[in-house]
Amino acid sequence: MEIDVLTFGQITDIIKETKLKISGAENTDELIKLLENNYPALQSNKYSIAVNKKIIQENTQLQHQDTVAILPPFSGG
Amino acid sequence: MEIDVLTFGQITDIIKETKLKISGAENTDELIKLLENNYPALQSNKYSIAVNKKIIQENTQLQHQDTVAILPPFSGG
Amino acid sequence: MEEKRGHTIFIDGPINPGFIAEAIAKHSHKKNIGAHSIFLGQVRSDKIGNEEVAAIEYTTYREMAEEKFHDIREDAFKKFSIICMHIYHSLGIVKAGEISLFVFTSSIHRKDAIDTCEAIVERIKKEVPVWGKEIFTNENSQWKTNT
Amino acid sequence: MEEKRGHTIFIDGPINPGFIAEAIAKHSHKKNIGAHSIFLGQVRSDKIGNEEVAAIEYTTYREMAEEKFHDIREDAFKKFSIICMHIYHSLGIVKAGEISLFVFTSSIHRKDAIDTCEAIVERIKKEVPVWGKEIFTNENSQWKTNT
Repeated sequence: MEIDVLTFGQITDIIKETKLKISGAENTDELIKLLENNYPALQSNKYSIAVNKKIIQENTQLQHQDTVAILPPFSGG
Repeated sequence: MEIDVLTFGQITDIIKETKLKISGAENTDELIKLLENNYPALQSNKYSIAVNKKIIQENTQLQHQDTVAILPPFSGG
Repeated sequence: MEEKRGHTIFIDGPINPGFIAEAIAKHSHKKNIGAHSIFLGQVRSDKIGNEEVAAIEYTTYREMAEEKFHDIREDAFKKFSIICMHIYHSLGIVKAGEISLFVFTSSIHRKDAIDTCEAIVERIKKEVPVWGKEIFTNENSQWKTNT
Repeated sequence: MEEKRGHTIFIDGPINPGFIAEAIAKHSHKKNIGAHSIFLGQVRSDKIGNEEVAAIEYTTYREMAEEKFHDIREDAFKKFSIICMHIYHSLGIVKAGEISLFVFTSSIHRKDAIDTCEAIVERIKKEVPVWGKEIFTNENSQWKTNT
Protein backbone atom coordinates (compact mmCIF):
# COMPACT_ATOMS: atom_id res chain seq x y z
CA MET A 1 0.00 0.00 0.00
CA GLU A 2 1.40 3.36 -1.02
CA ILE A 3 0.33 6.79 0.25
CA ASP A 4 1.06 10.19 -1.33
CA VAL A 5 2.24 12.65 1.30
CA LEU A 6 2.11 16.38 0.48
CA THR A 7 3.99 19.02 2.48
CA PHE A 8 3.52 22.77 2.68
CA GLY A 9 5.12 25.85 4.25
CA GLN A 10 7.36 25.15 7.23
CA ILE A 11 6.82 21.41 6.81
CA THR A 12 8.40 21.52 3.35
CA ASP A 13 11.39 23.30 4.92
CA ILE A 14 11.85 20.26 7.17
CA ILE A 15 11.06 17.42 4.76
CA LYS A 16 12.70 19.17 1.77
CA GLU A 17 10.19 17.61 -0.63
CA THR A 18 6.67 18.76 -1.52
CA LYS A 19 5.59 15.22 -2.35
CA LEU A 20 6.67 11.85 -0.88
CA LYS A 21 5.50 8.31 -1.51
CA ILE A 22 5.27 6.37 1.75
CA SER A 23 4.66 2.65 2.16
CA GLY A 24 3.99 0.65 5.29
CA ALA A 25 1.53 2.89 7.12
CA GLU A 26 -1.97 1.46 7.67
CA ASN A 27 -3.37 4.56 9.31
CA THR A 28 -2.49 8.18 10.00
CA ASP A 29 -0.98 7.49 13.44
CA GLU A 30 1.46 5.04 11.88
CA LEU A 31 2.23 7.49 9.10
CA ILE A 32 2.97 10.30 11.58
CA LYS A 33 5.20 8.03 13.67
CA LEU A 34 7.11 7.06 10.55
CA LEU A 35 7.52 10.69 9.41
CA GLU A 36 8.53 11.92 12.88
CA ASN A 37 11.13 9.16 13.03
CA ASN A 38 12.59 10.17 9.68
CA TYR A 39 12.27 13.93 10.31
CA PRO A 40 12.60 14.54 14.08
CA ALA A 41 12.22 18.32 13.61
CA LEU A 42 8.55 17.64 12.80
CA GLN A 43 7.91 16.90 16.47
CA SER A 44 8.45 20.52 17.48
CA ASN A 45 6.12 21.83 14.76
CA LYS A 46 2.38 22.33 14.90
CA TYR A 47 0.51 20.83 11.99
CA SER A 48 -2.78 19.25 11.06
CA ILE A 49 -3.45 16.32 8.78
CA ALA A 50 -5.79 16.18 5.78
CA VAL A 51 -6.70 12.88 4.18
CA ASN A 52 -7.95 13.41 0.63
CA LYS A 53 -8.38 17.14 1.34
CA LYS A 54 -10.43 16.68 4.56
CA ILE A 55 -8.87 17.58 7.88
CA ILE A 56 -9.05 14.67 10.32
CA GLN A 57 -9.16 14.90 14.11
CA GLU A 58 -8.60 11.23 14.97
CA ASN A 59 -6.53 8.33 13.75
CA THR A 60 -7.84 7.41 10.30
CA GLN A 61 -7.49 4.22 8.28
CA LEU A 62 -5.64 4.74 4.99
CA GLN A 63 -6.29 3.24 1.57
CA HIS A 64 -3.87 2.65 -1.26
CA GLN A 65 -3.22 5.92 -3.14
CA ASP A 66 -4.80 8.14 -0.49
CA THR A 67 -3.33 11.63 -0.35
CA VAL A 68 -2.24 12.79 3.08
CA ALA A 69 -1.32 16.47 3.47
CA ILE A 70 0.77 17.76 6.37
CA LEU A 71 -0.51 21.29 6.97
CA PRO A 72 1.24 23.87 9.12
CA PRO A 73 -0.99 26.60 10.65
CA PHE A 74 -2.72 28.57 7.89
CA SER A 75 -1.67 32.19 7.39
CA GLY A 76 -3.58 33.44 4.37
CA GLY A 77 -5.36 36.74 4.02
CA MET B 1 -37.13 88.28 19.50
CA GLU B 2 -36.82 86.63 16.11
CA ILE B 3 -36.01 82.97 15.40
CA ASP B 4 -34.83 81.45 12.10
CA VAL B 5 -36.76 78.29 11.31
CA LEU B 6 -35.31 75.87 8.76
CA THR B 7 -37.35 73.10 7.13
CA PHE B 8 -36.24 69.97 5.29
CA GLY B 9 -37.69 67.04 3.33
CA GLN B 10 -41.38 66.34 3.98
CA ILE B 11 -41.57 69.37 6.30
CA THR B 12 -40.65 71.70 3.44
CA ASP B 13 -43.46 70.10 1.40
CA ILE B 14 -45.90 71.23 4.15
CA ILE B 15 -44.49 74.65 5.03
CA LYS B 16 -43.51 75.46 1.41
CA GLU B 17 -40.50 77.49 2.56
CA THR B 18 -37.02 76.29 3.52
CA LYS B 19 -36.51 79.28 5.83
CA LEU B 20 -38.99 81.26 7.96
CA LYS B 21 -38.54 84.08 10.43
CA ILE B 22 -40.77 83.60 13.48
CA SER B 23 -41.39 86.07 16.27
CA GLY B 24 -43.27 85.59 19.52
CA ALA B 25 -41.97 82.19 20.67
CA GLU B 26 -39.97 82.16 23.92
CA ASN B 27 -39.18 78.46 23.80
CA THR B 28 -39.43 75.46 21.47
CA ASP B 29 -42.83 74.32 22.81
CA GLU B 30 -44.32 77.72 21.97
CA LEU B 31 -42.65 77.66 18.55
CA ILE B 32 -44.07 74.19 17.76
CA LYS B 33 -47.56 75.22 18.88
CA LEU B 34 -47.35 78.28 16.65
CA LEU B 35 -46.15 76.28 13.64
CA GLU B 36 -48.73 73.50 14.14
CA ASN B 37 -51.43 76.17 14.30
CA ASN B 38 -50.29 77.71 11.02
CA TYR B 39 -49.58 74.35 9.31
CA PRO B 40 -51.98 71.75 10.78
CA ALA B 41 -50.52 69.00 8.51
CA LEU B 42 -47.39 69.14 10.70
CA GLN B 43 -49.32 67.39 13.48
CA SER B 44 -49.50 64.15 11.51
CA ASN B 45 -45.77 64.17 10.71
CA LYS B 46 -42.89 62.81 12.73
CA TYR B 47 -40.05 65.26 13.20
CA SER B 48 -37.35 66.24 15.63
CA ILE B 49 -36.11 69.69 16.56
CA ALA B 50 -32.56 71.01 16.44
CA VAL B 51 -31.65 74.29 18.12
CA ASN B 52 -28.43 75.69 16.68
CA LYS B 53 -27.67 72.27 15.09
CA LYS B 54 -28.15 70.26 18.31
CA ILE B 55 -31.14 67.99 18.59
CA ILE B 56 -33.17 68.72 21.73
CA GLN B 57 -35.31 66.27 23.69
CA GLU B 58 -37.11 68.75 25.99
CA ASN B 59 -38.63 72.17 25.82
CA THR B 60 -35.73 74.61 25.32
CA GLN B 61 -35.50 78.35 25.91
CA LEU B 62 -34.80 80.34 22.74
CA GLN B 63 -32.58 83.37 22.21
CA HIS B 64 -32.84 86.09 19.59
CA GLN B 65 -31.43 84.79 16.26
CA ASP B 66 -31.34 81.17 17.30
CA THR B 67 -31.75 78.73 14.42
CA VAL B 68 -34.41 76.06 14.89
CA ALA B 69 -34.50 73.22 12.36
CA ILE B 70 -37.56 71.00 11.88
CA LEU B 71 -36.12 67.63 10.88
CA PRO B 72 -38.18 64.77 9.45
CA PRO B 73 -36.76 61.24 9.97
CA PHE B 74 -33.32 60.93 8.36
CA SER B 75 -32.99 58.70 5.32
CA GLY B 76 -29.42 59.07 4.11
CA GLY B 77 -27.08 56.30 3.03
CA MET C 1 2.57 59.90 16.58
CA GLU C 2 -0.01 58.41 14.31
CA GLU C 3 -1.47 60.88 11.90
CA LYS C 4 -5.25 60.58 12.18
CA ARG C 5 -6.62 61.25 8.74
CA GLY C 6 -10.22 61.70 7.95
CA HIS C 7 -12.31 63.34 5.30
CA THR C 8 -16.00 63.77 5.07
CA ILE C 9 -17.09 65.08 1.78
CA PHE C 10 -20.46 65.47 0.19
CA ILE C 11 -20.22 64.48 -3.45
CA ASP C 12 -22.45 65.92 -6.13
CA GLY C 13 -24.18 62.93 -7.75
CA PRO C 14 -23.10 59.28 -7.57
CA ILE C 15 -19.82 57.96 -6.16
CA ASN C 16 -17.95 56.32 -9.02
CA PRO C 17 -16.07 53.01 -8.69
CA GLY C 18 -12.96 54.75 -10.08
CA PHE C 19 -13.08 57.19 -7.18
CA ILE C 20 -13.21 54.24 -4.75
CA ALA C 21 -10.19 52.66 -6.48
CA GLU C 22 -8.25 55.91 -6.09
CA ALA C 23 -9.14 56.09 -2.40
CA ILE C 24 -7.84 52.53 -1.92
CA ALA C 25 -4.65 53.18 -3.92
CA LYS C 26 -3.82 56.23 -1.78
CA HIS C 27 -3.38 53.91 1.21
CA SER C 28 -0.62 51.76 -0.30
CA HIS C 29 2.07 54.01 1.20
CA LYS C 30 0.65 53.49 4.74
CA LYS C 31 2.54 50.32 5.39
CA ASN C 32 1.23 49.75 8.89
CA ILE C 33 -2.27 49.10 7.50
CA GLY C 34 -3.22 45.42 7.43
CA ALA C 35 -6.98 45.65 6.84
CA HIS C 36 -9.50 47.85 5.08
CA SER C 37 -13.24 47.65 5.53
CA ILE C 38 -15.52 49.34 3.02
CA PHE C 39 -19.27 49.84 3.03
CA LEU C 40 -21.09 51.01 -0.08
CA GLY C 41 -24.73 52.02 -0.21
CA GLN C 42 -26.27 51.44 -3.65
CA VAL C 43 -29.63 52.86 -4.76
CA ARG C 44 -32.20 50.06 -5.14
CA SER C 45 -34.97 50.13 -7.71
CA ASP C 46 -37.62 49.05 -5.21
CA LYS C 47 -41.01 48.37 -6.72
CA ILE C 48 -44.15 50.00 -5.36
CA GLY C 49 -47.19 48.79 -7.25
CA ASN C 50 -46.39 49.07 -10.95
CA GLU C 51 -43.76 51.73 -10.49
CA GLU C 52 -40.14 51.35 -9.50
CA VAL C 53 -37.55 53.69 -8.05
CA ALA C 54 -35.51 55.24 -10.87
CA ALA C 55 -33.34 57.46 -8.65
CA ILE C 56 -33.01 59.02 -5.21
CA GLU C 57 -32.49 62.74 -4.75
CA TYR C 58 -30.51 63.50 -1.60
CA THR C 59 -30.65 66.75 0.34
CA THR C 60 -29.03 67.71 3.64
CA TYR C 61 -28.85 70.26 6.42
CA ARG C 62 -25.21 70.77 5.58
CA GLU C 63 -23.93 72.68 8.64
CA MET C 64 -25.46 70.18 11.05
CA ALA C 65 -24.42 67.17 8.94
CA GLU C 66 -20.82 68.34 8.87
CA GLU C 67 -20.79 68.77 12.65
CA LYS C 68 -22.27 65.30 13.06
CA PHE C 69 -19.76 63.71 10.68
CA HIS C 70 -17.02 65.42 12.68
CA ASP C 71 -18.39 63.96 15.95
CA ILE C 72 -18.68 60.49 14.41
CA ARG C 73 -15.07 60.71 13.24
CA GLU C 74 -13.75 61.95 16.59
CA ASP C 75 -15.66 59.25 18.49
CA ALA C 76 -14.40 56.54 16.12
CA PHE C 77 -10.76 57.53 16.70
CA LYS C 78 -11.35 57.57 20.47
CA LYS C 79 -13.19 54.27 20.64
CA PHE C 80 -11.47 52.15 18.00
CA SER C 81 -7.87 51.50 17.08
CA ILE C 82 -7.96 52.68 13.47
CA ILE C 83 -5.35 54.29 11.26
CA CYS C 84 -7.67 56.27 9.04
CA MET C 85 -11.29 56.65 7.99
CA HIS C 86 -13.14 58.39 5.20
CA ILE C 87 -16.83 59.03 4.60
CA TYR C 88 -18.35 60.19 1.33
CA HIS C 89 -22.07 60.80 0.81
CA SER C 90 -23.86 61.83 -2.36
CA LEU C 91 -26.13 64.83 -2.69
CA GLY C 92 -28.53 65.41 -5.59
CA ILE C 93 -29.65 62.72 -8.00
CA VAL C 94 -28.25 59.17 -7.75
CA LYS C 95 -29.78 56.64 -10.15
CA ALA C 96 -30.73 53.06 -9.26
CA GLY C 97 -27.60 50.90 -9.38
CA GLU C 98 -25.32 53.83 -8.52
CA ILE C 99 -23.51 54.33 -5.21
CA SER C 100 -24.52 57.05 -2.73
CA LEU C 101 -22.51 56.20 0.41
CA PHE C 102 -18.87 55.16 0.80
CA VAL C 103 -17.44 54.46 4.24
CA PHE C 104 -13.79 53.38 4.36
CA THR C 105 -11.85 52.39 7.50
CA SER C 106 -8.30 51.07 7.84
CA SER C 107 -6.45 49.48 10.75
CA ILE C 108 -3.55 47.27 11.69
CA HIS C 109 -5.74 44.25 12.52
CA ARG C 110 -8.97 43.35 10.78
CA LYS C 111 -11.40 43.54 13.70
CA ASP C 112 -10.85 47.26 14.27
CA ALA C 113 -11.53 48.23 10.65
CA ILE C 114 -14.59 45.96 10.41
CA ASP C 115 -16.18 47.04 13.71
CA THR C 116 -15.54 50.73 13.08
CA CYS C 117 -16.97 50.62 9.58
CA GLU C 118 -20.18 48.97 10.76
CA ALA C 119 -20.57 51.37 13.71
CA ILE C 120 -20.09 54.39 11.45
CA VAL C 121 -22.68 53.20 8.92
CA GLU C 122 -25.23 52.74 11.71
CA ARG C 123 -24.54 56.23 13.08
CA ILE C 124 -24.76 57.85 9.65
CA LYS C 125 -28.17 56.28 9.01
CA LYS C 126 -29.51 57.33 12.42
CA GLU C 127 -27.83 60.65 13.17
CA VAL C 128 -26.87 62.52 10.02
CA PRO C 129 -29.51 64.89 8.63
CA VAL C 130 -29.75 63.67 5.06
CA TRP C 131 -33.01 62.96 3.28
CA GLY C 132 -33.63 60.82 0.23
CA LYS C 133 -36.56 61.38 -2.07
CA GLU C 134 -37.38 58.33 -4.18
CA ILE C 135 -38.21 59.30 -7.73
CA PHE C 136 -40.25 56.72 -9.59
CA THR C 137 -40.20 55.76 -13.27
CA ASN C 138 -43.47 57.68 -13.73
CA GLU C 139 -41.86 60.76 -12.10
CA ASN C 140 -43.94 60.51 -8.94
CA SER C 141 -41.89 60.68 -5.78
CA GLN C 142 -41.98 59.80 -2.08
CA TRP C 143 -39.69 60.38 0.88
CA LYS C 144 -37.51 57.40 1.68
CA THR C 145 -37.62 55.88 5.17
CA ASN C 146 -34.59 54.14 6.68
CA THR C 147 -34.95 50.79 8.43
CA MET D 1 -35.33 32.83 -8.81
CA GLU D 2 -32.31 34.71 -7.61
CA GLU D 3 -29.14 33.91 -9.49
CA LYS D 4 -26.50 33.13 -6.89
CA ARG D 5 -23.23 34.32 -8.28
CA GLY D 6 -19.88 33.61 -6.76
CA HIS D 7 -16.31 33.46 -7.88
CA THR D 8 -13.26 32.39 -6.01
CA ILE D 9 -10.13 33.07 -7.88
CA PHE D 10 -6.50 32.93 -6.93
CA ILE D 11 -4.73 35.89 -8.43
CA ASP D 12 -1.07 35.87 -9.37
CA GLY D 13 0.51 38.74 -7.42
CA PRO D 14 -1.29 41.70 -5.79
CA ILE D 15 -4.95 42.62 -6.24
CA ASN D 16 -5.04 46.04 -7.90
CA PRO D 17 -7.46 48.82 -6.91
CA GLY D 18 -8.57 49.05 -10.55
CA PHE D 19 -9.67 45.42 -10.39
CA ILE D 20 -11.72 46.20 -7.27
CA ALA D 21 -13.34 49.15 -9.08
CA GLU D 22 -14.29 46.89 -11.99
CA ALA D 23 -15.80 44.34 -9.59
CA ILE D 24 -17.92 47.09 -8.00
CA ALA D 25 -18.97 48.54 -11.37
CA LYS D 26 -20.18 45.11 -12.55
CA HIS D 27 -22.88 45.22 -9.85
CA SER D 28 -24.58 48.41 -11.03
CA HIS D 29 -27.02 46.43 -13.19
CA LYS D 30 -28.18 44.39 -10.16
CA LYS D 31 -30.77 46.88 -9.07
CA ASN D 32 -32.02 44.93 -6.07
CA ILE D 33 -28.66 45.43 -4.33
CA GLY D 34 -28.76 48.09 -1.60
CA ALA D 35 -25.49 47.38 0.21
CA HIS D 36 -21.99 46.13 -0.52
CA SER D 37 -19.45 45.15 2.11
CA ILE D 38 -15.80 44.80 1.15
CA PHE D 39 -12.84 43.54 3.12
CA LEU D 40 -9.30 44.06 1.88
CA GLY D 41 -6.20 42.52 3.41
CA GLN D 42 -3.10 44.65 2.85
CA VAL D 43 0.48 43.44 3.45
CA ARG D 44 2.00 45.21 6.46
CA SER D 45 5.68 46.05 6.73
CA ASP D 46 5.93 44.79 10.31
CA LYS D 47 9.28 45.43 11.97
CA ILE D 48 11.22 42.63 13.63
CA GLY D 49 14.39 43.97 15.17
CA ASN D 50 16.08 46.13 12.55
CA GLU D 51 14.42 44.43 9.63
CA GLU D 52 10.98 44.98 8.19
CA VAL D 53 8.68 42.92 6.00
CA ALA D 54 9.19 43.87 2.35
CA ALA D 55 6.71 41.35 0.90
CA ILE D 56 4.76 38.19 1.60
CA GLU D 57 4.98 35.18 -0.67
CA TYR D 58 1.74 33.17 -0.64
CA THR D 59 1.46 29.48 -1.45
CA THR D 60 -1.54 27.16 -1.23
CA TYR D 61 -2.76 23.59 -1.36
CA ARG D 62 -4.90 24.53 -4.30
CA GLU D 63 -7.25 21.53 -4.58
CA MET D 64 -8.15 21.68 -0.91
CA ALA D 65 -8.37 25.50 -0.89
CA GLU D 66 -10.80 25.45 -3.81
CA GLU D 67 -13.00 22.89 -2.06
CA LYS D 68 -12.92 24.99 1.11
CA PHE D 69 -13.79 28.20 -0.73
CA HIS D 70 -16.66 26.34 -2.34
CA ASP D 71 -17.95 25.18 1.09
CA ILE D 72 -17.62 28.71 2.49
CA ARG D 73 -19.62 30.08 -0.43
CA GLU D 74 -22.34 27.43 -0.19
CA ASP D 75 -22.67 27.95 3.56
CA ALA D 76 -22.85 31.73 3.14
CA PHE D 77 -25.73 31.48 0.67
CA LYS D 78 -27.54 29.06 3.01
CA LYS D 79 -27.02 31.06 6.18
CA PHE D 80 -27.26 34.67 4.98
CA SER D 81 -29.60 36.56 2.71
CA ILE D 82 -27.07 37.77 0.17
CA ILE D 83 -27.34 38.46 -3.56
CA CYS D 84 -23.76 37.73 -4.51
CA MET D 85 -20.30 37.21 -3.10
CA HIS D 86 -16.79 37.10 -4.49
CA ILE D 87 -13.48 36.10 -2.95
CA TYR D 88 -10.06 36.79 -4.48
CA HIS D 89 -6.77 35.77 -2.87
CA SER D 90 -3.25 36.45 -4.08
CA LEU D 91 -0.60 33.81 -4.66
CA GLY D 92 3.10 34.53 -5.09
CA ILE D 93 4.78 37.78 -4.11
CA VAL D 94 2.71 40.68 -2.71
CA LYS D 95 4.72 43.70 -1.55
CA ALA D 96 4.08 45.71 1.61
CA GLY D 97 1.25 48.17 0.93
CA GLU D 98 -0.32 45.94 -1.72
CA ILE D 99 -3.57 43.99 -1.36
CA SER D 100 -3.65 40.19 -1.04
CA LEU D 101 -7.27 39.44 -0.08
CA PHE D 102 -10.54 40.87 -1.47
CA VAL D 103 -13.88 39.70 -0.08
CA PHE D 104 -16.97 41.31 -1.59
CA THR D 105 -20.58 40.66 -0.50
CA SER D 106 -23.80 42.31 -1.67
CA SER D 107 -27.33 42.22 -0.31
CA ILE D 108 -30.64 44.05 -0.25
CA HIS D 109 -30.18 45.37 3.32
CA ARG D 110 -26.86 46.32 4.89
CA LYS D 111 -26.76 43.88 7.78
CA ASP D 112 -26.63 40.81 5.53
CA ALA D 113 -23.70 42.04 3.44
CA ILE D 114 -21.75 43.23 6.51
CA ASP D 115 -22.28 40.06 8.59
CA THR D 116 -21.53 37.74 5.68
CA CYS D 117 -18.35 39.57 4.74
CA GLU D 118 -17.02 39.39 8.29
CA ALA D 119 -17.93 35.70 8.67
CA ILE D 120 -16.21 34.83 5.38
CA VAL D 121 -13.00 36.65 6.32
CA GLU D 122 -12.85 34.74 9.62
CA ARG D 123 -13.37 31.41 7.87
CA ILE D 124 -10.75 32.15 5.21
CA LYS D 125 -8.14 32.96 7.87
CA LYS D 126 -8.94 29.81 9.87
CA GLU D 127 -9.88 27.20 7.29
CA VAL D 128 -8.27 27.86 3.92
CA PRO D 129 -4.86 26.24 3.38
CA VAL D 130 -2.81 29.26 2.35
CA TRP D 131 0.57 30.12 3.81
CA GLY D 132 2.37 33.44 3.82
CA LYS D 133 6.14 33.67 4.03
CA GLU D 134 7.29 37.08 5.21
CA ILE D 135 10.32 38.26 3.25
CA PHE D 136 12.39 40.88 5.03
CA THR D 137 14.33 43.80 3.63
CA ASN D 138 17.57 41.84 4.21
CA GLU D 139 16.09 38.89 2.28
CA ASN D 140 15.70 36.72 5.37
CA SER D 141 12.26 35.18 5.70
CA GLN D 142 9.91 33.64 8.23
CA TRP D 143 6.52 31.99 8.07
CA LYS D 144 3.65 34.32 8.94
CA THR D 145 1.28 33.36 11.76
CA ASN D 146 -2.34 34.52 11.77
CA THR D 147 -3.87 35.98 14.91
